[in-house]
Amino acid sequence: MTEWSVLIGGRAGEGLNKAGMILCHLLQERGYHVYLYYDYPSLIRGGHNFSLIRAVERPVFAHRDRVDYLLALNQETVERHRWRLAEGGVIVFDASAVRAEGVGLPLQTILREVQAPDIARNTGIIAGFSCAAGIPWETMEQVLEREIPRGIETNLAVARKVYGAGCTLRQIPELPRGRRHPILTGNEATGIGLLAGGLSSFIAYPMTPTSNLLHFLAEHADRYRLKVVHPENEIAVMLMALGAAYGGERVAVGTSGGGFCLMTEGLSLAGMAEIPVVIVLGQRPGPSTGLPTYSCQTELSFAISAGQGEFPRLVVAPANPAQACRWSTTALNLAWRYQVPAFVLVDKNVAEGAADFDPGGVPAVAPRESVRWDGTGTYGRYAGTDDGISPWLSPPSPGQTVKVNSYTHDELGISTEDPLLTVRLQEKLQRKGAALAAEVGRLQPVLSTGPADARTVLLTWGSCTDPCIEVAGEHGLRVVQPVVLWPFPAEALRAALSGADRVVAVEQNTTAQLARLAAAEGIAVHGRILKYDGRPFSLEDLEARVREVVA
Amino acid sequence: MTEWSVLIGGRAGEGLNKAGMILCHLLQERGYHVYLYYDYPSLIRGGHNFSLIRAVERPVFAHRDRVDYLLALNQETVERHRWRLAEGGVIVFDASAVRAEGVGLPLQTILREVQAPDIARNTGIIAGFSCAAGIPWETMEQVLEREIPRGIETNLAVARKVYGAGCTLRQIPELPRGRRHPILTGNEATGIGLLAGGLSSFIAYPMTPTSNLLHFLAEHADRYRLKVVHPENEIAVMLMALGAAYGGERVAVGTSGGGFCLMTEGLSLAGMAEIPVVIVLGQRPGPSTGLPTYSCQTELSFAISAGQGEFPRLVVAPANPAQACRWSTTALNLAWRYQVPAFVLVDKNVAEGAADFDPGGVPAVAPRESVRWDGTGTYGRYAGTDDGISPWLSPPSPGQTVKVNSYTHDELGISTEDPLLTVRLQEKLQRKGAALAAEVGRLQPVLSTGPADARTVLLTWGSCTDPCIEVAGEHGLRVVQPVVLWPFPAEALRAALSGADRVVAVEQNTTAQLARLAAAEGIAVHGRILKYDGRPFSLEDLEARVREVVA
Amino acid sequence: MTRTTLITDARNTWCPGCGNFSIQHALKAVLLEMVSEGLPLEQVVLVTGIGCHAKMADYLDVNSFYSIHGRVMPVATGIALANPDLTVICCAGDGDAYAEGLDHLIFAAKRNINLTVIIHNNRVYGLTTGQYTPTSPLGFRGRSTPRGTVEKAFNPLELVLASGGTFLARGYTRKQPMVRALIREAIRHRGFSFIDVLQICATYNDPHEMYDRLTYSLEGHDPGDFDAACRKIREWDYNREAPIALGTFYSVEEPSFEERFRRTPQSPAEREAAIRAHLEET
Amino acid sequence: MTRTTLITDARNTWCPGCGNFSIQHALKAVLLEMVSEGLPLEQVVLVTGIGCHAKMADYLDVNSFYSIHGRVMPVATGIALANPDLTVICCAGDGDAYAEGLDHLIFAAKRNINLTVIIHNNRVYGLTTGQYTPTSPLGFRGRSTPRGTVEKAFNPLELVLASGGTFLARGYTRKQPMVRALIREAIRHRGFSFIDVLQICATYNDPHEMYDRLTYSLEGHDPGDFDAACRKIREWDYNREAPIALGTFYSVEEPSFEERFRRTPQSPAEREAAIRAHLEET
Ligand SMILES: Cc1ncc(C[n+]2csc(CCOP(=O)(O)OP(=O)(O)O)c2C)c(N)n1
Ligand SMILES: Cc1ncc(C[n+]2csc(CCOP(=O)(O)OP(=O)(O)O)c2C)c(N)n1
Ligand code: SF4
Ligand code: SF4
Ligand SMILES: [Mg+2]
Ligand SMILES: [Mg+2]
Repeated sequence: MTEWSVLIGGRAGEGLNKAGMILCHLLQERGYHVYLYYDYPSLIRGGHNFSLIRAVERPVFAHRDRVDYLLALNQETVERHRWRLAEGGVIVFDASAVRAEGVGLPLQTILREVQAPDIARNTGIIAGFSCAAGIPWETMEQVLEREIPRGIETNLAVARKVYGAGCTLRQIPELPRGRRHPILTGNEATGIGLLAGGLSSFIAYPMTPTSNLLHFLAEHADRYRLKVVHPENEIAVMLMALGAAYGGERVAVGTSGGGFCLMTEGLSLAGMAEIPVVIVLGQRPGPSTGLPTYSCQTELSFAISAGQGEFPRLVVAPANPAQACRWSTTALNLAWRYQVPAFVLVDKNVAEGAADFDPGGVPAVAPRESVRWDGTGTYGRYAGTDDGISPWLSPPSPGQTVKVNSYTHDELGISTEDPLLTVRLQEKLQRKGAALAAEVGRLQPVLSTGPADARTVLLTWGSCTDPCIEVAGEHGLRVVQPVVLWPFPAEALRAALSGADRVVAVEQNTTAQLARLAAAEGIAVHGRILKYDGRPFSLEDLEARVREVVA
Repeated sequence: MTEWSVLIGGRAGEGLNKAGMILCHLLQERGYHVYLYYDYPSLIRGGHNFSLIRAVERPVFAHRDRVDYLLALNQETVERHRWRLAEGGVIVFDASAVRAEGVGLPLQTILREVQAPDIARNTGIIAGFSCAAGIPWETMEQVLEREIPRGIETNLAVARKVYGAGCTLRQIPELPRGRRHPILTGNEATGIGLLAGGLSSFIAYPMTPTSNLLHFLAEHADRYRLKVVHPENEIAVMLMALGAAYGGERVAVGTSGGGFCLMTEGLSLAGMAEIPVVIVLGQRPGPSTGLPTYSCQTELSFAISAGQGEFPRLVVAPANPAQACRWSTTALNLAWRYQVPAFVLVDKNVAEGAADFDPGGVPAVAPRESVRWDGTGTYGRYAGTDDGISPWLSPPSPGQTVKVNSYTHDELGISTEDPLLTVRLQEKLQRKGAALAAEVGRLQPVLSTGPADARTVLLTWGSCTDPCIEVAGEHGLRVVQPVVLWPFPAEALRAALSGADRVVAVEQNTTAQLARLAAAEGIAVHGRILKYDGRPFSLEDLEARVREVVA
Repeated sequence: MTRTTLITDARNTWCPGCGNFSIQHALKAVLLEMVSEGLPLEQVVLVTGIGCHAKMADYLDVNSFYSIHGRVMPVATGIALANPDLTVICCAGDGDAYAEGLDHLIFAAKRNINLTVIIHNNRVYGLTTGQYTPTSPLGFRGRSTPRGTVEKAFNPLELVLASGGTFLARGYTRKQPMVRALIREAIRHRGFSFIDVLQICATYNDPHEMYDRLTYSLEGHDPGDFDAACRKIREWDYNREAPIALGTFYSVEEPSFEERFRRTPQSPAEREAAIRAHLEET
Repeated sequence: MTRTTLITDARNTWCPGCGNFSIQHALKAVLLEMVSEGLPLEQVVLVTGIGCHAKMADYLDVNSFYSIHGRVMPVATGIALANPDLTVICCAGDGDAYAEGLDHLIFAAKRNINLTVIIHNNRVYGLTTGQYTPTSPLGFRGRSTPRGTVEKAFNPLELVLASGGTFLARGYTRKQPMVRALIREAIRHRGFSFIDVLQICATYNDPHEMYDRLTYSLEGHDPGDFDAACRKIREWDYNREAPIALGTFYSVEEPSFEERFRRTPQSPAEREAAIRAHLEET
């Protein structure tokens, strides 16, 4: 398999995420599928940032430790990442700032000559890479023109000088390619998925790793006639969202664990009042502030049990942007169908990782409405039904009152403390949960990859999935990924695991939360591969760990 | 077994809780152990309230449906509770307001004669009861004098008139009795337990069912030189508590599910910063506002997984005031020993139920300190140790800085994003959790009652425990109660269940949360007896349900 | 049938003598009046917190969102954002709006969102049986402060004024006709309207003798004059006895928040086209 | 070794030109001064939120509680309650103190608890890459409001004054000596001391040209005069351009909260006796 890895590193504030995206576009133009991992500490300028791009013949969402090209804006990049260099790997660096072997570019001089700003060093390095990798000038020019909104002339001047002086060292061959696709982060794909689900309002308070979902939707609010609101804090976010949903909006919120804590009381209200809302919950390592810009999978148990009392909810955990898009649409639709809160549980790797995205994967826009009131008799917000779903009505509706209530209530929404009505309400919620679980069961909630008769299975979720699939491939293992994590798809999981005699959980946390969930359903997990340093599994990482466990 | 049940009912605001307490005292004077269940809706005046008192030869914490005496201040009480009347049961009622068979007392006339306020109707009814039950006048006089702080003369005048006109109908015989004990609610017993653990600050925002813990500690603050603070909301409660603990206080907070939601972000901070705090979490039926003055057991999963990230914590769930006292002391001591958040997870039945309380059960006051810094070298708040417990120091300490931090941090408490330090921190927390689990294992975290060779076991927790013990007795079943619910005492539980082939979970929720926890540890539960109408199991209730299941 | 009286069948459980009755009557009367003048009743949404005051949601037969303690403002804001044509009325307690959820009150005022906020300011937590609130006077003995509070009350009108509220008034439950007039005025006002109603709590805090003695109606006061509003608002600080003005302190017009979010919903076809175009550009 | 400089070994990651440096220098200088005058350094506790400003906790070699976003005040309050002899200094962001945790700021002021609160008011969320805050001017284009905000900034000094704060001042990071003087004065002040420091954010919000032009030092102003304080505080509303006064607006003495909670701890024996006596009475 032809594949290439490129790392570009430098200081925070030097535009390394953008540079990574440009590299992705260049490599896509060469016919590759691309994946971008962006690694940065929580600060605005000065720390070490890097983008790691992997270009492969088929879609991927995992990185390798080894890189073929190391693009260094500063010495630290070389020192930190030299170990990654594959045999024959090339370092492209700014010779005015870095001492290394390889392609040294006199960027300071060049920038001075064309009076380019410092940030154009990225363009210089990219041009050096393009030249070394044998990417045609026209391709590069076209990508730069598309991707650099301001000062393109100066940038091209820099690129021209660099490119003109260089030569091809390690050709990245062109592959026959299909249609060029947009390159989307998980956040963007989630946004598109929500929009395809009919989103009309988005409310959020900024918090890594979902701030960029807020930024993305705010940026495009006009295009989608979307109401985007950033209120005073997460409590307000959740409660405004519930008010908006009551008023007829299809609404989602975005946050991370700390902000989600503040939403849990509102979540429970959503459960009791039966008001739909989608929560995009981006996981980052805790406890507490932890590592704000890194990744983990520690909020599964929390998302499932958050909020006082017991009420149905949906939790989906996509593995990559494509799944994020599709399942965000589903989450919105199911939330509104069942009048429950629904989580899109992502992690930083999914939320901020990027990949080329097939627009054909965007679900058709056909918002699934709640059951509507048929207009006969007196409307009861909580009218009893077999499946526990009461017809929805938003005010205004002449002659009817729509009463929602956080107290235990009767069918009209009036508070009650009667024991029988209490039981009836609890059982209504349970029936609704059962109906939701039944529908989830029909949605292929558990995905299985690899030989169906493999005796060893990697059981995983979220952003660990794609690395598992790549590694498993080499060992002939099966990979099983529950995409829906609540209602827990026990049956589908049992089916997916049938014939396996060795189930190994692969998760990015310390307690193997998915394994615990499975165990509670009587599904045994025999091994655990856990990682909790905030960084995604690289293929080499995981390969070594898998080899240990399956040995 | 000699036992008696008395119900007194009327309208909210008529002092029925107090009346119930007086009845408890009367019956205690007759030599009985007493239990009080107080049932009231969430309103200040006008709804139906009742106190149900059970008097038995040995300590109990469960009620019967059947009552021997029904004391009715209004007609509603008779209508609602007539079905409870045992054969030969007696209704004592205010004949000026109620039509019934039995002992009708002309309370309106009597009150008018002695110019007593309306509230004295309680005294009248109690006097009627005392007379009918053959409780000597002197006993009653003494109890009234002790328990009625204001207007005792008028009250005695009312009592005298009623008592003088009556006769004994259904004698409650005197039992040989030991020392008179105080009658405490679970809230009060929890408060005493915390005080015995060395509590120096209590911070809370009022919320049923733990408001009375706040009131109790505020009332007695001077006596214990306690700092009691009621801040603007629960977020402030939790964060102030952490600030106070950092500053050297031994501090607890009290709340219920909704307020606890708002504390979860602070909880996670406690986990990361390793700051001890005790959370008295009173369960009441949700979701959301639900039934504020009733009971349930729905916050077990939530308490265990609340807060972003993974960190050790302690959860104890006492079954009655005696356990509440003892385990509150333990919770405080373990929180400070391990620098973790610790929950005293009560339910409304435990918190507001009352029983006679043996002062001998109050643990000795010997506050267990954290490991103290030995004063050598530079102090590191998070210094590495084998058991993960770093020596504690509160400022001021000359020449040293005490730095606590919500970010992933190094041993000195300075933020880091380094992957190796991240792993070290996570593993330190895990080691601390393991040390805590080991100590818990030595504390008899699982209590077992009944024949050790019984094949059928009722597995239960919290306020369901005592009803289970009474019912199991008649069927020769074993009852197993994990008092510590986290770290989950899987080994002790397995030991307690050994030889059982039928484990039936008895819980007051819809999903059998304890059963789920057990299942996650591979401990099978074969049946479930669940109740979710907010009311405690009566013995008859539970008896019938148990008979169905064990049949 | 209940539609003409605006009262549901729910059993009323306020204590005898409670000031909430007065607010209920006033609000009901205003709504009936406005309905008779052409306001479609279904356009009205009542949002309440949790507390004695909040039972209004059960008692009034209008659309309602019986929310949670402290969160009346964000819920109401969401409703107004969803549909700016609704008449959103908030009944909040002083515990609700001044303690648990004070920040939301300030931000609602800052945004000048079109809500009518009625604070049932009984200066006590009623439903949780009598603890002090932020407007309880210094030294107030409640169940959490049996020796008396050691912090002064704040003046909520001062805070809301500093936050940008565009309509500020004070009422008193024993002056029901004025409460009614104020509610009417507040609903009419486009933007954030705030009425602090001094409410008698018959069970836990009943300073009616003091209120009866010290309250007076604002007269000759220009509600467009910010400085005059400040002066009148500061006359009484909620701690010491002083003349207590009732009426409208301040009323000015400013753009309101929800209007900036009016949108015609996008049809599925339009949405699909928008997504396609967007992805093509990306 | 680091003790004499008060700077830890942590790597400083503020952007070049960031106003936080100025506050750090000022605070460090004041502490060194006070230490040289006899304040035991170990009595100082620094509490921060989360944000660029909050890194102060890593950088200053003093006791510190690096807390969470928005919760500086309750943490600091708890510390002051635990030990009223500590000198508790809060470095909070405007996102921190004016948005996420505004209620706590108001209640800290209401209680007049003895804290020194320094708000690093860069009028933007720095660490989360440039969204508007409650003091960003109307129309501010941040990443969550790319078309500009539709709500006016509020004036935090007005709010804190209305809440009962007893020391209110404003500084500006490009006037470092004054910031230093204000911090010193604020620490000396017994009670709630609040300094809104206009801080340059070099990356996301740098109005230094405007500040340089419009700021002036309060002179001849009597900080004991409430009305004068009001007037001066209102001169600039954080939205439109107007003269921006720097200095101490208001300073009065009032009883402080934590002093009411001073207690000699109870020994185990005393506690045991107290419990025994209590249960005997019950
Ligand atoms: C988060 C949360 N904390 C505490 C409570 C308990 N609680 C219910 S009502 C209330 C106070 C009510 O006071 P107020 O808002 O003044 O209303 P009032 O009863 O006086 O009308 C409290 C603290 C709650 N429901 N939710
Ligand atoms: C509950 C919560 N919500 C959101 C965040 C993300 N967050 C971190 S810092 C910050 C804003 C910081 O702004 P400010 O307080 O003004 O500090 P600055 O960076 O400008 O100094 C936010 C929103 C968080 N850490 N916690
Ligand atoms: S407690 Fe007070 S506010 Fe509540 S209903 Fe009774 S009188 Fe009214
Ligand atoms: S982003 Fe702004 S506030 Fe943060 S360090 Fe950079 S200049 Fe300073
Ligand atoms: Mg109130
Ligand atoms: Mg800021």
